[in-house]
Amino acid sequence: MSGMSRIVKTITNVAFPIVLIYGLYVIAHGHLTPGGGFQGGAVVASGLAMLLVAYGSIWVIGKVKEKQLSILESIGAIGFIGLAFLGILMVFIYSSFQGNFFNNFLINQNEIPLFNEIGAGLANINTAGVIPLMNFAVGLKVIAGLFAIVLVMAYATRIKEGK
Amino acid sequence: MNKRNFAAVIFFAIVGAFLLFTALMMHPFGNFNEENTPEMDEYIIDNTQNETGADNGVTAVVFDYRGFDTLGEATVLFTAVAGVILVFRRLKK
Amino acid sequence: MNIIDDIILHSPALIVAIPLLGAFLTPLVSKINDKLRNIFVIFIVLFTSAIVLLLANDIYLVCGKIHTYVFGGNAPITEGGFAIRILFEVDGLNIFMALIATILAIAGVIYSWAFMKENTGLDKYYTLYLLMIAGMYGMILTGDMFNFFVFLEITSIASCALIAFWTNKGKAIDAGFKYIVVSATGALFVLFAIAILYGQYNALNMAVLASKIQFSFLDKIALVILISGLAMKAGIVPMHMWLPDAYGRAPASVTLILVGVTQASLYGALRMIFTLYGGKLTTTMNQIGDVSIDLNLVLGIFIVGLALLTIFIGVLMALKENNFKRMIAFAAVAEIGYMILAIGAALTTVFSTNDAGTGMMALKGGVFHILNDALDVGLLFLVAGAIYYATKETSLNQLGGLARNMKYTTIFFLIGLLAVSGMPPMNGFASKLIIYESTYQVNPILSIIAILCSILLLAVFVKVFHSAFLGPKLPKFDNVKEVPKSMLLAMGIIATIIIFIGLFPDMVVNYIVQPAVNALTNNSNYISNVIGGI
Amino acid sequence: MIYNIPYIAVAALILIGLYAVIFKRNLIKIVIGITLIENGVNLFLITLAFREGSIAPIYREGQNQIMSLPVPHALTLTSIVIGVAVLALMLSLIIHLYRHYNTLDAHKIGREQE
Repeated sequence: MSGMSRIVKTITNVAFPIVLIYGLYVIAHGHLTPGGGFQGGAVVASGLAMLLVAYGSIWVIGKVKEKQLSILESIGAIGFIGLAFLGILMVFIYSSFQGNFFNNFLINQNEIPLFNEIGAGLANINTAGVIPLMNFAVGLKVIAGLFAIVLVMAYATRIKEGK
Repeated sequence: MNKRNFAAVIFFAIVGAFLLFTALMMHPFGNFNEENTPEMDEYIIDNTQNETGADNGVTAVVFDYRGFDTLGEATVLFTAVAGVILVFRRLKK
Repeated sequence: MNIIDDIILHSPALIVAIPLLGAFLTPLVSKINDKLRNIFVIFIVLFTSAIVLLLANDIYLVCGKIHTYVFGGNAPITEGGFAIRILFEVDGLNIFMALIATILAIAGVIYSWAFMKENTGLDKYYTLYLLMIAGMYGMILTGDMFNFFVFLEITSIASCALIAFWTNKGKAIDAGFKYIVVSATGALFVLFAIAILYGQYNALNMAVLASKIQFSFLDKIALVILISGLAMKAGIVPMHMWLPDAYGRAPASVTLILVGVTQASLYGALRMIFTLYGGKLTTTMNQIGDVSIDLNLVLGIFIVGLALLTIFIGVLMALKENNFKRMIAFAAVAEIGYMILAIGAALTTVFSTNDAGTGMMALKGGVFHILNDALDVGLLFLVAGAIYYATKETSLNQLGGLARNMKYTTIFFLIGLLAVSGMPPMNGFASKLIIYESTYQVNPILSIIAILCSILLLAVFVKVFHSAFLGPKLPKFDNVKEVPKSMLLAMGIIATIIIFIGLFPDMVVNYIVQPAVNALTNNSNYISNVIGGI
Repeated sequence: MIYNIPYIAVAALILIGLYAVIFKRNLIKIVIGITLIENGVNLFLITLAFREGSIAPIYREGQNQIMSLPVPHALTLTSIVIGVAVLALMLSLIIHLYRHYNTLDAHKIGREQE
């Protein structure tokens, strides 16, 4: 699939940053407003898919390879499972953080002042413990994953058209 | 051919009957009486802010109470990406 | 010493999480070096196996112990008795299945080293392989209904992509597509049943649900939908169409894990019937008109009927099949039939007061046969893969005289042949004998049919053995060599375990199978472990 | 009866999907059927979450209304992502099948040799 007309490209150029910012907003405020890592990631990935449609898969695959996306996705997944593992491993650092896999170790403590407050409906972003961090990890993963799927499928069908 | 279609129609009819029975016998939409109060969910709604610190109840369930499901879900997406890349790989080195 | 205690404490989570972590790390590791990646994957699997063995040791040490693990919290239930967090409850049956999965995973990953060497896309192959193993462990260990569904989907997606691994063959992709359609539909049925149960009782944990279940009409619908969804994934007869294709077209190392996944689906069905509904199946009589019917009897007779059909169709299709791996796949269908025959026979009697011993014995045979079937069929698939590797030939008509060049493979095939058809020195005999004995007490005709089909299976495999391995050496197979050492090692591991179980069946039954059967029949223990508040 | 209409919609969606999976021969239509079943099940889950007069389970300042149940929302979210993964894999396999056999008819593909 090659690129589309100049009108589509221009509108994509205008719309893409807005979609990107909206998606990142949804990811960052996942613990306060409707949304979260998956939803925001899907929004950003749909923006990237719009880019793919407007500019064509050949242009996009010149900029980014699916192997790089796959590694980015791995990093997101490792971040997510690593935060889950930290629930166990934190006991080796501070003995007060005794917990299980997926323990929300940042909430209800004062030793690490990061996302440790309790939400009170005031849209305070410094709340919810590991949930915002997990949102970011999952967001990265979903962006990379969905874009990789769309990119690979678009590129594969391109070969068929070229024959 | 015909026999197979017949079996399929019977299967379809049985599943359809099951689904209709389910639809008619579930508790009324949106009405919870004393018998089936959603106690577990009410506990979550009451304690979300204290236990997880999140204002968003759904995110609290997704990432804290049922975090392991979300790990599985993220893994499903990872699996699908790996599968799609595997299916469209180059076969010759 | 302290760290070992910690590992045992967290072991149910680690058994699932470490293969997952390994799968996420595999794309990064394979950037460095191919050999390092293979070593890394084998290390991950061995490490997981070590944790499984530690946990098994911990559970078998105390009779009837259940290891509960709560994700994210410390208490399994909150005030008021709701299990809002995900629980893993590991009892005798769970750990029994986990041991099977461990054997298959070790053998499969060692076998892959040489078997898959000449293919491209191996980093994704190993990623998906680890994901499949992790999904299998997750299905086996979980104590939460929705979590079971999630792991069911992980295994089915990963195995679908691996079945279609050889994408230059259209039939392999067709098999993968068939598999994903059937398993996605089955998984959605399971999810629908879970939603019915959730809507009724507002709980997702198996133990809490089992304590709350009323056995109303909706619950019966949920049970039927749940069982039919899992039967689709387990390859029981009306839904067995995907199984020969998927088993036959997948690479042999993948088929080995697929056997484990099928067993895990069967485990799910067992868990749903006996633990979730077990308490109510015993006491509820169903009133239809004037006649009152024992519900477990109806369910048992229905399952026995399906089982006989499964055995029959499996053996008959194996008789006329020409492709080596498809033939073994049909034999695997027949073996699944033996398991559910024992389970159905057990259901008819195990809850009655006067004849519970027969039911217990049938259940023992069925559970023991899960282990034996996984090993026997797995070994045969590995042998078929080895023959494909050496000769690039799958049709039985083209093979012949391989025994001269492939001595070890021939021995392994002989072991698998004797084991799968239930011949005395091997493990298949031990479990099939228990099944014959117990079904004879339920109804003699059942055991006669079972024995006859077993003999037919022996005939099929002897024919194959004669045509493929014996006979004069064919000129086109002159330069066929024995397969590489890693494949021999993998087959050797499984063959050793088969012979060990065959020689000491009593020991295996007493130490491993009996706790599993106790866990199945005694669901109040499972429930009180959570509800009782530890 | 009036309160059961959402469930009847669920049953209808699942049945339409099942009809497509069982009786249709076109692979794309089979995939559409599976997606319909999945949407039906998701609708069922989200229907279970609703309580009359409730708001979304998100805390706002100064609001003290009754909230709908959060767990089914989370389950539906998981189920949707799983559905996307299955859909992606099925469509990739269909692309490959079309390349091999130049047809999307399941029966024709079943009759082909290799």
